[in-house]
Amino acid sequence: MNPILEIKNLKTRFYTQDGVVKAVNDVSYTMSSGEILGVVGESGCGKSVHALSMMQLIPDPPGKITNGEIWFDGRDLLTLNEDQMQKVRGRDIAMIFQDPMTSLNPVFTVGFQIVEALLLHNDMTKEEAKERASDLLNLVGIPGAKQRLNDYPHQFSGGMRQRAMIAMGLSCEPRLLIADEPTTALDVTIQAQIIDLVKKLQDELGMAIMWITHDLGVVAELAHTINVMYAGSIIETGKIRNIYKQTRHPYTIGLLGSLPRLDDSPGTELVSIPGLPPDLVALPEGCPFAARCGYRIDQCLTEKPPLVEIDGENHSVACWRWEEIAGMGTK
Amino acid sequence: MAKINPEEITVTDFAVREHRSLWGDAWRRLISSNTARLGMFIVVLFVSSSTLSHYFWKYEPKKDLDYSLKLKAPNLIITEEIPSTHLFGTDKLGRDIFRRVVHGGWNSLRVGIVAVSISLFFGGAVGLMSGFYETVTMTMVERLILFGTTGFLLGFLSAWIANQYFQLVLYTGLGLAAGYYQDLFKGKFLRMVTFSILGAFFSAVPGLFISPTVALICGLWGLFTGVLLSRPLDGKFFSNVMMRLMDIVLSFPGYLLAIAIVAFLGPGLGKGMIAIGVVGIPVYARLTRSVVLAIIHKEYILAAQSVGESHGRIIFRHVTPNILSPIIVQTTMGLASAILSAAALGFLGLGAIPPEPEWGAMLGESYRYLTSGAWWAVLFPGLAIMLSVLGFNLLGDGLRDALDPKLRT
Amino acid sequence: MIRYIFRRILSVLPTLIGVTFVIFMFQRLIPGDPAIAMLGEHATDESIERIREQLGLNRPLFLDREALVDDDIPGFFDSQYMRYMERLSHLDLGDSIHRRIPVMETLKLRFPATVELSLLSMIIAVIIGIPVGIVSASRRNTAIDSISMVGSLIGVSMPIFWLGIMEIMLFAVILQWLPAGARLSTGVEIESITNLYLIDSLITGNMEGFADALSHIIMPAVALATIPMGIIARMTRSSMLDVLQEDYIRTAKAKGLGGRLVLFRHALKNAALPVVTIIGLQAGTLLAGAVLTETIFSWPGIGRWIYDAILGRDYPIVQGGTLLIAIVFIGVNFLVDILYALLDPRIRYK
Amino acid sequence: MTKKLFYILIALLLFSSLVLGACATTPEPTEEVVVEEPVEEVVGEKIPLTLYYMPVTRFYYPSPKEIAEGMAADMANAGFDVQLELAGDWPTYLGLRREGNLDGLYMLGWGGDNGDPDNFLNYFFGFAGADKVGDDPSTWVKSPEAREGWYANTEVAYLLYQAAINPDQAAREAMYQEVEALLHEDVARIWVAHNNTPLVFSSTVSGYVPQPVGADYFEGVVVEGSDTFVFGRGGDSVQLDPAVVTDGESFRVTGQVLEPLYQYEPGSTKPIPALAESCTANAESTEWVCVLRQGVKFHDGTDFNADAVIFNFDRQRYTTHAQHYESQVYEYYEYMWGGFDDDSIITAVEKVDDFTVKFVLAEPLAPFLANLAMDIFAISSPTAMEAAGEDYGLPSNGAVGTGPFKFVEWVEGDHVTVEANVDYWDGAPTVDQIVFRVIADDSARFLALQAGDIHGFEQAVVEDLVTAEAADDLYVMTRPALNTGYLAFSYKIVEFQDVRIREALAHAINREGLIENFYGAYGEAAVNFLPPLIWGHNYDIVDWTYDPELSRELLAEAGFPDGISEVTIDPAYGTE
Repeated sequence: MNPILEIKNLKTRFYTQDGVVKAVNDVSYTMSSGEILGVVGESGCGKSVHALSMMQLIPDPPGKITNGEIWFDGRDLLTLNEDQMQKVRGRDIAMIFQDPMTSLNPVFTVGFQIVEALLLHNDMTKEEAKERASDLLNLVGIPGAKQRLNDYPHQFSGGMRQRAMIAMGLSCEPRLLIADEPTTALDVTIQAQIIDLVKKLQDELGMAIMWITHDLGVVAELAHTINVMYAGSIIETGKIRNIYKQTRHPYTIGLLGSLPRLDDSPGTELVSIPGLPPDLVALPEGCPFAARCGYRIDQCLTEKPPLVEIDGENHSVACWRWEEIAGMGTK
Repeated sequence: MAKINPEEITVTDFAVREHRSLWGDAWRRLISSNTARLGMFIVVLFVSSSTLSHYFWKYEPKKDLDYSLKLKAPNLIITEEIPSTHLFGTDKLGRDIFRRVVHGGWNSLRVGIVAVSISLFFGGAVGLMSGFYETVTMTMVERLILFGTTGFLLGFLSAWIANQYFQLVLYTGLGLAAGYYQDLFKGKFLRMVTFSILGAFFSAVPGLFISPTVALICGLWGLFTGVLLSRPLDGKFFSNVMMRLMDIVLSFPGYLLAIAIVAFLGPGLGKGMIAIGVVGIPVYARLTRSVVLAIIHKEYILAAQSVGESHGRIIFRHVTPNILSPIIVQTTMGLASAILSAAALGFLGLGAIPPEPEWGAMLGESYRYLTSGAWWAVLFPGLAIMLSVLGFNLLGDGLRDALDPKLRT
Repeated sequence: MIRYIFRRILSVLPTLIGVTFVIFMFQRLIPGDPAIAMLGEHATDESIERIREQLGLNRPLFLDREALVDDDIPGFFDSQYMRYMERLSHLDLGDSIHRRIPVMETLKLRFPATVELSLLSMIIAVIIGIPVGIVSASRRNTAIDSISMVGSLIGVSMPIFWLGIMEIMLFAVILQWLPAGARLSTGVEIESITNLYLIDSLITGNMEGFADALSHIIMPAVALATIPMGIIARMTRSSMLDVLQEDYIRTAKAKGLGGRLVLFRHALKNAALPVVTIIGLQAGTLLAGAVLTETIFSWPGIGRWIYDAILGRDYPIVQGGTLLIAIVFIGVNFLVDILYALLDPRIRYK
Repeated sequence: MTKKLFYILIALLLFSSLVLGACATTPEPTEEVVVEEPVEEVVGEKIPLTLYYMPVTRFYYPSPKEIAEGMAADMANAGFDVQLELAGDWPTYLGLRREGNLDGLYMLGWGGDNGDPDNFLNYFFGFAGADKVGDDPSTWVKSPEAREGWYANTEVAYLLYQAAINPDQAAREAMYQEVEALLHEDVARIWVAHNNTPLVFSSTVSGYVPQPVGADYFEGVVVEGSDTFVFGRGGDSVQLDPAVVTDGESFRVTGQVLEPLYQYEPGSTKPIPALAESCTANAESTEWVCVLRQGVKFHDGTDFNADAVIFNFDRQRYTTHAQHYESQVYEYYEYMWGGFDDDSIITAVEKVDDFTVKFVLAEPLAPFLANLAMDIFAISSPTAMEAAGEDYGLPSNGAVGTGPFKFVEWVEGDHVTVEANVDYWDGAPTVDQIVFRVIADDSARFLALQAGDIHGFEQAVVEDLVTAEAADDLYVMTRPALNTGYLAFSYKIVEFQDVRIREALAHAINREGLIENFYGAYGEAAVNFLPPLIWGHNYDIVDWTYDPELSRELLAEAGFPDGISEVTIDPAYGTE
């Protein structure tokens, strides 16, 4: 159980005309090798941004990482310069993105785009690279890989593109694969396939996977651990079991509530979280969720609750009233 | 600590940032950019100076002449030989160049506005309609209009040959019929045959009264017309025809075309405006069409269609407002290029009628005196042209950035 | 690909026909009689009539209705337009009215002059414009960016005739470094192969000829280049910016590609598309600008020649010249489309 | 249901086509639309007082636009609120003027073709082409030659006719002077200026002789340190066959390569023998016998003799002649000798012996020798003409004559080169080669001269001339003026039919200022139509003074006390 990734109070800011967008606020957590971590939250809660910050792919300007450490096998990525970072990207940490439609370069063949990555990080000849590429395509289950190498992205279906993306991500056998909402843009059946694929690959290759999504359902099938993020901070984290069974944070409760469950007795209506997430430019001091929170007390509006571990299984919550909520026993 | 039951809890106001209107946003972005501000400054300076001078600083070019002051370099100090200050010097007829440059602005401004209005109006209309009907299927009325006009136009040849202009009615009728009975007889071929025969009749029969040959020629033409009309013409057809026309205009070098038009209309500022305007039409047509095509599939258009709003209403209520920003940008830049072309025409002596001050013409007159060192007579009108054009371009550039949501960060 | 090219050719044809028609219409609509234009102050009615007769100007424009009324079908079609099309059909541009020289001959002499000028300007515009665009795109919102963008905007706003005059004043009148006009100095001979003097002189290794030709062409070329330069620079920048925001750029970075590779391999090829199109459209601007540039630098090209021909009502020259320009313009843009398709698989495989 | 409708509709249309077709009339064949100026239909239409300015620069108006602006300003200050107008480009302008449709004042001018006054006055005020004296003016008012601006003066016309057929020089001179007097008193036109066209040379050049009429003499040119003389000019030659061209740039070259029987004395307009040793007329001067120079050879080696002369004249005269081409306009022949074939005043050119020819004229023609000396009637080698056929005079062939220079090459639009003819009968020229270089732009030409790229040129901007005069490596030479720039009235305008108004205008224009400003030292105010250079110039005429006050008074007299800005078109005119 050795940690592969350790993030310490990561802060990312965007400096725009409308003011400073506080996208990631003091995010800290660790991730052990071979683990599948689900990062969950509404869109704009900073889950993608914190991942991009790790890869240092934040568009700069306007984005900036203002604070924090990202320890990846003994090195703080934030101290690396661009060249060293480039060696990390793709080889140690690979990333696949939300929209397979736009994430592949339309003017190069899929083969080229995979081979490119291969040649970049391992010293092999073009031929070997081609070989490897077609193996990869086979691996991610694209039939007729050999010929498909010479196809252009627009000749692929959405699902196939995402598979190709995954193949590209896996090409150098990274130790950590970050999947940023990889299935959101795909329809449900394809989603399922992709998820199975990833599971399978994880078994085979055993790399750690960070799966970013707003869809708790997906994570449930996949992840070992879950980070629930809200307004740029982690507000609850823990083993999947704990999160689902002993939900402690009102927001998570909301999230789960708004998720239809098979064991719902017919007629149970879905609870939905009223209102909108706060404006990241003008974050309220105090708990960011307070404004929408059903359990709000005055303290919430003034003091920001810290992330505290509430049991031996590093299940942590950032809420002043988690105990009372525990007492209430949700659902 | 007592349990609290959720019912008691009221959800307070949400901390959501107040949102500005698109235009408000745009304006803020505009004035926040230095270049745009510079552009605005120049434009305002140019517009106000020319307008004010036109109304409040009387100038009678007709009477302006003083041989004793010909081609004097800029001077600020009054001497006995030059009894007046000339900021920009004087020209060959001893006229104060500063004065003429300032008043020349008025002409350039007019040219710009009129020319752009012409291109914008016609180009915009063409582009809007072709873009719209290329994707939205025509209503019966629209189709009748299309077919009717096609028939009418084709009718002209036959009518002219037989010198019987009532044939236009026949052709129009044929067109209308073809438009109305789109699905007459199943089977394209049968329809084609019917209409071609009808067409042949309509133009051959009257022709017969002139001479058999006339009848023959007209008949053939009518045949062709019938065949054409029997095909289901639609918005695509219309759009294609229009765009081809635009291509044709576009494939002539702008100045040459403008020169030809001026040669045709005769010289003078007014004619110049028209020429430049016409040359500009395709640019606007194509732009408008492309932006229309870009938004035509947007949900709000589909929604409007689905609730059965009339096409006219859709065009004006939903399409037009949403394609405004690129048009605005193009118009601003169009003003610039119009001023530039006007100056070019003036330089070639096809611009304003003298002694009206006009920048291009002033250049064209004075550059012959360059070799004898009268740099001022050339420098200042040229600068005026360049700055005013630059001003509009800067402004347009700023507008693009301001109105383009893509660049919002 | 072949089918694509073929379709494009088909779509170009109607435009070409339309162009010939417009050219014909224009010169006939323009008032003023070539006969008078040719004879000048002293013209007598007889000679004017003779010339009109001999130029077929007394035929109807398109079709002769009267001929048809008395059943004369060939007469019906024997019109100025049909004659014109008929000549065009076997590529006969006719002879100049004023100086009975075949238009083709003169074109052979003059067109290369314009081509040389336009080409050089285009080269200047491209080799300066594109790098500037790339740099300011990659250095977005920096001083370099705004400077180069305002600079290119000045380029776009430049009245080239004025710039030309200013160049002459500076380099020919004051400094007297460069000649003010013409293509070559007297006495300098360059044996003509392509009639592009720069190239010919290089081929024949005639260095002093090359230098002379260059000294003559440089000023007009620069003047002509300013506007395209500005436009290209701006277009490069904006399309670069668009592309750099695309997801696949992020992907490329995520793969660990270096900034340069990302910029020049992944971004540039995508950004090239609109730039190429713009360059094609600039061909027109250049040819149009030639009218002015050639006037100022008394450059023996076709721009000024056609302009004079319009004023002199020398129909065959107007026809030939304009047609050529239009064809070149259409041709260039045709090539651009092909290039576009080569660059963009999405079009190629439609 | 709709089908039924359809059939009904069709039937209707068909029926109507039958009916209408039947009652429609067949077109009458002569449906030519006669373009009538709408102006002319309307009775007494008011139009703004307009001054049309020339769209092109001619040597008599160096910069027409600015000159027009100047004149307009003068008029405005004298109470004439004139509108400047550009009627269109040169052909349009000339066309309108031919049809008498430049309704107002307009600028034009005249350059002499030969030294004879007739060539000036008769074209405008005589009535060539119309029936002779005694006819009622309306008949010849219509003939375009007699009709600039609808002006007709029977008295003048009659005098001109007399002068044209009178062999006695002194008598003719008197008549022309009287004509000038009449025109002046009638203020038929406002004569503006004669321009002594300046030529600028590098000081290394000497021996150039500019000619008031006919081509300049290049034979004597000497260029220090160069055996080639490069002459810069504004335009290219049109063709090198003088018989079919009218422009100076063509004659400038043909004048070096070909020679007429007579030529003009260097620096004057007096005809002197060239290829002819002498020409003598009979008593009533209807027959001229010319003795030709012997032993002269064309550049192609063939002999010059009577047959060559006859060939050259017949070729222009007879439309049936093998070398007389449909595609070519022998304009000057028609215009100098009254027409082709049987209309020609020259009824015969007869061979007396190998070196003597006789010209037989239908009627006495006073300016015969002057005409003969025109470049148009220079003698080309018959052999060469036959060889080249229709292409004689084109860049591919050039011209072949007896002149001091031989044609070498013509790169169209760029330059023409001629080389010295070493066995020229009058001794070989002093310069080996002349290059006539085209540099369209005036300033560019001047710069080229300064840069030493050319050795001399014609037509410079006034300001540059000042520079040239000052520079010690340049000098200016002038071509004696044989031209007149003038301002014409359209007599269609009722107001202009009043002599007081015409005179008022004449007094309104400050011609001294104008000339000083636009012609520099090289122009002179025109008092007559005939420049002083030509005999027949009337020195007794007192020029109109520049006197705005006077013109205001005249205007007031004429009934326009507070100026005039609008004029009336006389419906009597223009309806032919």
